[in-house]
Amino acid sequence: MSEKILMKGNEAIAEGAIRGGCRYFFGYPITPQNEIPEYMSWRIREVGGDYIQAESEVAAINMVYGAAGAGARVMTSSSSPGVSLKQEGISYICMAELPCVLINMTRSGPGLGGIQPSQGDYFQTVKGGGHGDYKMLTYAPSTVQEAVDILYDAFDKSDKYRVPVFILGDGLLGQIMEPVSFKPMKEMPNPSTKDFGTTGKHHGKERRIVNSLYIEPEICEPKNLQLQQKYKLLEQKEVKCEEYLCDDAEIIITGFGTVGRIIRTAIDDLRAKGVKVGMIRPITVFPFPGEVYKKYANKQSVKMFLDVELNAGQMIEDVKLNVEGKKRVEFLGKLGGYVISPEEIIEKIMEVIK
Amino acid sequence: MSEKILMKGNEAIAEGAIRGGCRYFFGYPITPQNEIPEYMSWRIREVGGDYIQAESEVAAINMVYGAAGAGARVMTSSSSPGVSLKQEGISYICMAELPCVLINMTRSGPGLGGIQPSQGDYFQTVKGGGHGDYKMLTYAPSTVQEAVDILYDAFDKSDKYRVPVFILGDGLLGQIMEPVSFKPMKEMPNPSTKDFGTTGKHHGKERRIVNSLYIEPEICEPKNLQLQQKYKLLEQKEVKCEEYLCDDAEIIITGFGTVGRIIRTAIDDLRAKGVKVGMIRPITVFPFPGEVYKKYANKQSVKMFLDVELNAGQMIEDVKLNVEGKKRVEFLGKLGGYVISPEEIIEKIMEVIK
Amino acid sequence: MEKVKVDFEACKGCGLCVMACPKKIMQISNKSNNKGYFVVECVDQDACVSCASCARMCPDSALEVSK
Amino acid sequence: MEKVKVDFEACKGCGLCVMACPKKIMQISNKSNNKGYFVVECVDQDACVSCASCARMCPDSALEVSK
Amino acid sequence: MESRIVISGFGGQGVLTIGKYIVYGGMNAEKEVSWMPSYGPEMRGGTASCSVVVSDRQVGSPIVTMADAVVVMNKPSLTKYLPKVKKGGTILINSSLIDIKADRQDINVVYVPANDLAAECGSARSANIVMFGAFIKKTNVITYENAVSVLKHSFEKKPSVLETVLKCFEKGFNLD
Amino acid sequence: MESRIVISGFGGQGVLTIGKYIVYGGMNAEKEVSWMPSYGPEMRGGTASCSVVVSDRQVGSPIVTMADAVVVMNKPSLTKYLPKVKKGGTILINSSLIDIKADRQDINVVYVPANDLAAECGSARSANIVMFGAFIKKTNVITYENAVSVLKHSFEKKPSVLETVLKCFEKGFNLD
Amino acid sequence: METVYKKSEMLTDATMHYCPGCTHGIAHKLIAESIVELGLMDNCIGVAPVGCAVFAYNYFNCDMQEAAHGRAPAVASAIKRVHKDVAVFSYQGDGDLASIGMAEIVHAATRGENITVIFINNAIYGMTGGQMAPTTLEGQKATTCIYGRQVRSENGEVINGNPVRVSELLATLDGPAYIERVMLTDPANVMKAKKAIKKAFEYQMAKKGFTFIEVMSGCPTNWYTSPVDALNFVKTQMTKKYPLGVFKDIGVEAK
Amino acid sequence: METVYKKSEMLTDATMHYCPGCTHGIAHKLIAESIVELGLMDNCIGVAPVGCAVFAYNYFNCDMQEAAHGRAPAVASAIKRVHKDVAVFSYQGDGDLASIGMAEIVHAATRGENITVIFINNAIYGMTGGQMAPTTLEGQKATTCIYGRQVRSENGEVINGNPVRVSELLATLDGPAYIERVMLTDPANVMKAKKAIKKAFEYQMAKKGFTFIEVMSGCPTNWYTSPVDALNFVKTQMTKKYPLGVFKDIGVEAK
Ligand SMILES: Cc1ncc(C[n+]2csc(CCOP(=O)(O)OP(=O)(O)O)c2C)c(N)n1
Ligand SMILES: Cc1ncc(C[n+]2csc(CCOP(=O)(O)OP(=O)(O)O)c2C)c(N)n1
Ligand code: SF4
Ligand code: SF4
Ligand code: SF4
Ligand code: SF4
Ligand code: SF4
Ligand code: SF4
Ligand SMILES: [Mg+2]
Ligand SMILES: [Mg+2]
Repeated sequence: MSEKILMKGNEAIAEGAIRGGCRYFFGYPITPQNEIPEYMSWRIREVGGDYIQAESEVAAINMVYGAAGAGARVMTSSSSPGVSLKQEGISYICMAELPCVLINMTRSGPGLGGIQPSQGDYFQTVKGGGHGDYKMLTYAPSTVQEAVDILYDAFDKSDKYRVPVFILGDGLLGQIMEPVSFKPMKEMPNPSTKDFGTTGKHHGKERRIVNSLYIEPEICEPKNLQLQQKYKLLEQKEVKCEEYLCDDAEIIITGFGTVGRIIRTAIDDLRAKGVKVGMIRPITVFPFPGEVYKKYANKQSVKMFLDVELNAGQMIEDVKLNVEGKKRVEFLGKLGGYVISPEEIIEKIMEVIK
Repeated sequence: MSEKILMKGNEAIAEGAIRGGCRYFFGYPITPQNEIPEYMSWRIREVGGDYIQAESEVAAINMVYGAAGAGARVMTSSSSPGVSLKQEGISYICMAELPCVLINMTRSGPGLGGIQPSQGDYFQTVKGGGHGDYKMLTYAPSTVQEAVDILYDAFDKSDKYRVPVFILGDGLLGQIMEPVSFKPMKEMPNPSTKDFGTTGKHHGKERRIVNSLYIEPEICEPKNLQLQQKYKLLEQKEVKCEEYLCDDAEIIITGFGTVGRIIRTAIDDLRAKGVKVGMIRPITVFPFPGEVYKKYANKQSVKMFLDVELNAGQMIEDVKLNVEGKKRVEFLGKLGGYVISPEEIIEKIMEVIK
Repeated sequence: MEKVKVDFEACKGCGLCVMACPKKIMQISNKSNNKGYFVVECVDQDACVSCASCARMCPDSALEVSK
Repeated sequence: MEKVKVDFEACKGCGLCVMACPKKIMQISNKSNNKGYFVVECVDQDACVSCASCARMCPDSALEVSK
Repeated sequence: MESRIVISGFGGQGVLTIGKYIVYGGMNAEKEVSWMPSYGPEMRGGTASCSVVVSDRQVGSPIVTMADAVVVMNKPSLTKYLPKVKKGGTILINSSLIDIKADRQDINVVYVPANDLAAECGSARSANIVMFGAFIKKTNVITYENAVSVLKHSFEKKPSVLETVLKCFEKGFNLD
Repeated sequence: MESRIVISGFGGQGVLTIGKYIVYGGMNAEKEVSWMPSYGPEMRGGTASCSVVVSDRQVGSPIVTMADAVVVMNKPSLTKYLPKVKKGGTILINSSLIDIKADRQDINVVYVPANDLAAECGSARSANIVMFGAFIKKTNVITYENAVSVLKHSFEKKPSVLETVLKCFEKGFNLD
Repeated sequence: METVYKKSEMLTDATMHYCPGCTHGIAHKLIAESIVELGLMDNCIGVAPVGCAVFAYNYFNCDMQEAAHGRAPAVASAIKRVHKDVAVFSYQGDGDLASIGMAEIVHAATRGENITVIFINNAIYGMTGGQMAPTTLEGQKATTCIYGRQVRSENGEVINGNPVRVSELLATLDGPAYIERVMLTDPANVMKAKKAIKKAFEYQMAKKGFTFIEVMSGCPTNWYTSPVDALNFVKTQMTKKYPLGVFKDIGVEAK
Repeated sequence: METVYKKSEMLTDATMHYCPGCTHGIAHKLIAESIVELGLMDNCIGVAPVGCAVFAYNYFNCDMQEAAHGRAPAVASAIKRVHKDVAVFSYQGDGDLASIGMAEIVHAATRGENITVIFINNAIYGMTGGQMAPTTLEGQKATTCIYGRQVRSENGEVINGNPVRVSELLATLDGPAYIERVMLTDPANVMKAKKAIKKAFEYQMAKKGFTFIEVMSGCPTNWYTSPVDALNFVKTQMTKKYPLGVFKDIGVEAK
């Protein structure tokens, strides 16, 4: 770890990706993530990679498909409306099992909505914005440093499982400046040698075909079953979750992404008032840390859960699916681009414990 | 009700929409729904409407936005990959609260996948394929007649709530030919007079603006809260659900859309063998008939639920959210374009009751 | 009588009218409006030929010209 | 020796080679292959000038021409 | 009672039409019916088939995986659908184009030289009508009268053709 | 200890930079810090502001809704942020451009004729540095030495400018 | 005294949010004035884009629809199909129209929809803060080509590629009735631009087909210039790549 | 005996799924032969479209990627950026390229990506069963214009709109190095087409920019004609709207 430097979330994330091996970036401008393509546009050429400002998000995601299929470490980023446009491409990438990193710095929706932070795209990301049964390894970082560290390893993870790594951020994560430190650049061939990537050089040996067409049920069913197997494996191996002061907690506050850091402040302040609260913060939202919730749902000391999201209630379904009615699950949401404050969480807690 | 005629699902649905007042259709070819745009291309002009073969699904959904904003009764249809491309537009339509009817004759995914029937787009439809917190009044018809009847009233419902009506079908529903009868053509002005539609004629009076931009949280939050209120209202007023032989059932089989008709056969055959099974079939999947599940989850006689879907398990989450761990919920899925047979359901039931 | 009237609150002090005026009688002043822009003023109404060049160029419709 | 060899299983009986042959010696026969297509045949190998027009037109690469 | 039927052949052989005739007959008889084509990326010359169900109760799955009766109009269809005939079921084979035999003892196998018989009636393209006739006779899914009325209704506007069509139908119906 | 700060003014007045100086100072003092700009569709000439947090613990919300200290460089910012100063907090007002008074008794109000003082130092564009100086003096979020070292570091490559900058800073710091 | 020039009644009282000297404002005025002069004030629907003009619905005093980024031609086409005798126009920037919305503009044009499209070419993504647009000139700087747009490297590899000339491209199609490129650099050119826009609406009302006016504009903010210098850049630099002129005009008689 | 013509080794043994007489097969051969003749067999990646050629990856004997409908130019551009010295081509139909994929083809072209695009214009959506394509001729029947494509009604309202001439449209851009329209109607034209395709690959390898060959083809199945009649239609009718020719050629020297 080197010295800490002050950097905007978007730029730090871009640099983290570069350190982690990202060599191709295809993007299209949209607030609040513009600093990622802007940074990439000059930075990626310094490390021997290439950048295209795509004509649209649709083109961008299909360029990702092309470059990932060609064996490269590739990334794109966007924000809500742009990510909606990428859904077809994402579904293709998942079926073709191409590794890549995708970022959504979520803004408030629906529609053109606003450009302030929001978490309204949780469902889109983890349930399936695109068509068909697919999943992505999805991280929801809470701080810039966490995001940078996730990006650093994201390409390795993505290559390992041949699954896109999705970063579910928001405008806050993208726009905040915080001190951050970077690990050294990973060494790797460019394009990295992958055993499925098209190179044009395989004549004589087996040809490489990148494809998502499985026209007959005879082949489409086994392909789908194999994907499902892989997602099961992710559930076994890749769950990441922060538990904070849960041991003696009577109330578990839960939330993902940047809301986590706000919950943490609220918890510290509540603890100072003697209220026994703790936090579960899924770092991966797929695979969802269901077991952690189950554990506390079964625990005598836990009286209830409070789920806090910058949306109308999305992750709460995954929480409830794991709490299974064993404990009350309350919701505190914030819509339209407002970021919830620790005070609001504290107020809600004081209200529910009455 | 007139005499029954034999018609392909897709064509019957198109005719049903016309009878219900559809006057504009914007589509793009994709199997297995091509007969809808093909039928509309000549039929809609007969009733004084208009048709554009859009350059893409993206254009098609934005044409729907335009025509719906202009006060017309308008529809589009597509299948999975095409529907993924429409997600941005759908999110816009929901935020702008424009009435319209959208159809997905789902095929197997992800990616280009196959063109055989599938239910892999349940999540996309009811949780949020597009960005932000929105919902659509979503019907999953089981037979062509049911689809036609839903279409007949779809525009009225859509106008009433200013919410898109979404028809979640599949290749089976689109391609099957069944006898069907039509109600008479609804009379209405074209474009129908709506109090929000742009007409160009409002100078002097208040201008009409169709918009989904709510840039400041100060306005974006109340807008979102209003949408959420509307969705609550839908949950109160518009749930539709079929219950079949549930009264004394020990096992409740559940599924949506065309799977429902297959479950029904299985149930009849199981009953013939003396197995006490019943069916809950949500006709609206949003609003989801959660109360119906709750009722049977609380019922002593019910031992378990079996959820059957042509996907890897999607509606089952909504089932579980309502059963809340009170009863076992088993899953029987079928992937890749195969349609499940009554025999497979029977077999599964015999296996679980052992 | 003013041939050129400036709507001070509408003016953003961009200077396009200054450039456009053939008589060189439009100038950015030291006065700032509520939004903080230094607004334009016509320094010689008499010299104005009412050609409306200034007004035509004004993106913010801040100018009204009479003759 | 055959100048024009037809791969019967590859031929779909489309007739493009028939149209293309300057010598008019290609003809759709009564023989159908496994896929049910009535395949083409060269009715006069001797007349063939090995111009390969037939083969160039064949979408299914069903023809091989020698000289 | 439910009859689950598959009809299969080359595109252009009129197999989908046979299915529709059966369905119309079913409707005439006030049965529940469904007709479901196979749809796929097959281009011209590929195989076409449809599943037909005629039933006393609402049709559940319109897709026939195990059939009470199968009609095959070409060789690839025989290979594909022979194993899908239920024990005790019936297969009708267009022996004009299919030169192999059905290797199953547990079902009724009927060979119909449909193309030849149609040609005899002066309409080589009506092999499917011959097959329809044979099918009605062998399966009784719909009655003779019902089938004839379906044909009459279908060719209402082409009385000139109707005569030949009925001739073909009779040929098939009166097979051996 | 946590200081939650808002700095606001026209785009171009250097308000985001004041925020960054504070943050750098916080980092020098090994505090946890965050800097968050307001971002919106405002075009040039619109209002710009940033939220800054300097804290002993990890920064939770970087968005400051109620501030310990607020710096306002223009009139619209005063109107907007005056109600958002916590009781007992501090507001620093650029009185060169803001001709109204802050109507609150429960907070410390400091008027800084920042543009005028900067002009006195020969650098009309450095009003923000004057403000930074005044801010340090009035809030103690970071020490004087720390602030000076931040400025020295920031202008490392422009020694000619640094002198004036430090002069402006001192002017602000030594206000009344 | 007689009023020679005043704000058009087709514009609302709202203060525009555009930067000082941004020619979006001038373009708005020309559209507004044309509509008034053609008596279309009570017979007009506008479509706003995503771009700096995203709030255009606040400024035009008629019914308006805000379209998704790039899709205004699709939205406008559909509106026109519903209200066949109403003047329908879309107003779009170069990112909106020439990048993400390229398919929609080409297809509305080739279909020959009876709509008028006003295309604001300012060679930049204004609203998102100055990224390279499809029309950014070679050598011009933007936040995603900070060293200036470079088409290809010395050894022939693509870097940023070439800018697009939209008017020329659309002029190859049969659907358009009238296509002209104008600029807003001085009063004379502003008046020419006005004439072009007005003519486009006239053709539209005569159902001659698709009409398209490319308006070269400045973006002082993201070009980092003064408003006056921005217009000089348009006049001296942009016209080199994007010459003024009529690219298609099927004439008044043609249908 | 010496072999004059045989199946190209660049094609796999797989039987093509195309209908009898469909010229997709001929186009495949020409690409395959060109690649072999230029010695690119071991240096080549193809991109298949969504359309009847969706299975093209089964036929070309090289690495292949199957692209989403219309997006092949984006996919190919990205592949080329990764493998800068490999020949990259996309193969696309008129629905794929000229309808849904219009933005992607225009932008790959204007960027000047060093790729070769083979554009099969058969004036129809083949794979989905014969819907109107952007290139369907006026008067030509399709399942979504069953009375024949009608551009406008008598009173000037748009019905189906005009067809697009893609080669002419792309030729207005600076990125393309070479654009030619050919047809596969007879042996002589097939040989011309081959020459054009080969030249396109040559330009690509010389990094001259974007290369594009429009290949006019028949769709006997959805035109409801015999294969021979289909080619006659191409020759006599399609060429009226889509004349053969070179629309751009920057020459061998240019970079
Ligand atoms: C789908 C989508 N992608 C991206 C954006 C972000 N965005 C907003 S405006 C804009 C471009 C603006 O440029 P232009 O069209 O040239 O208009 P200008 O601001 O220059 O007038 C972009 C990319 C968006 N809102 N939606
Ligand atoms: C997003 C999407 N939309 C639509 C389709 C359906 N589709 C498959 S092929 C095709 C068009 C084929 O036409 P063309 O590109 O002309 O190729 P051809 O079959 O004529 O060779 C379409 C619309 C699809 N697969 N994906
Ligand atoms: S009207 Fe003409 S002369 Fe008068 S101020 Fe304006 S530009 Fe100058
Ligand atoms: S052009 Fe308008 S806004 Fe600009 S300085 Fe003149 S009056 Fe003010
Ligand atoms: S090679 Fe020439 S002459 Fe011989 S069969 Fe073929 S086309 Fe005819
Ligand atoms: S062209 Fe080829 S496929 Fe067609 S008939 Fe001749 S050999 Fe057979
Ligand atoms: S950013 Fe540019 S285009 Fe947008 S309003 Fe400002 S000057 Fe005009
Ligand atoms: S449908 Fe048309 S384009 Fe497709 S394979 Fe058949 S003939 Fe060729
Ligand atoms: Mg622009
Ligand atoms: Mg085609």
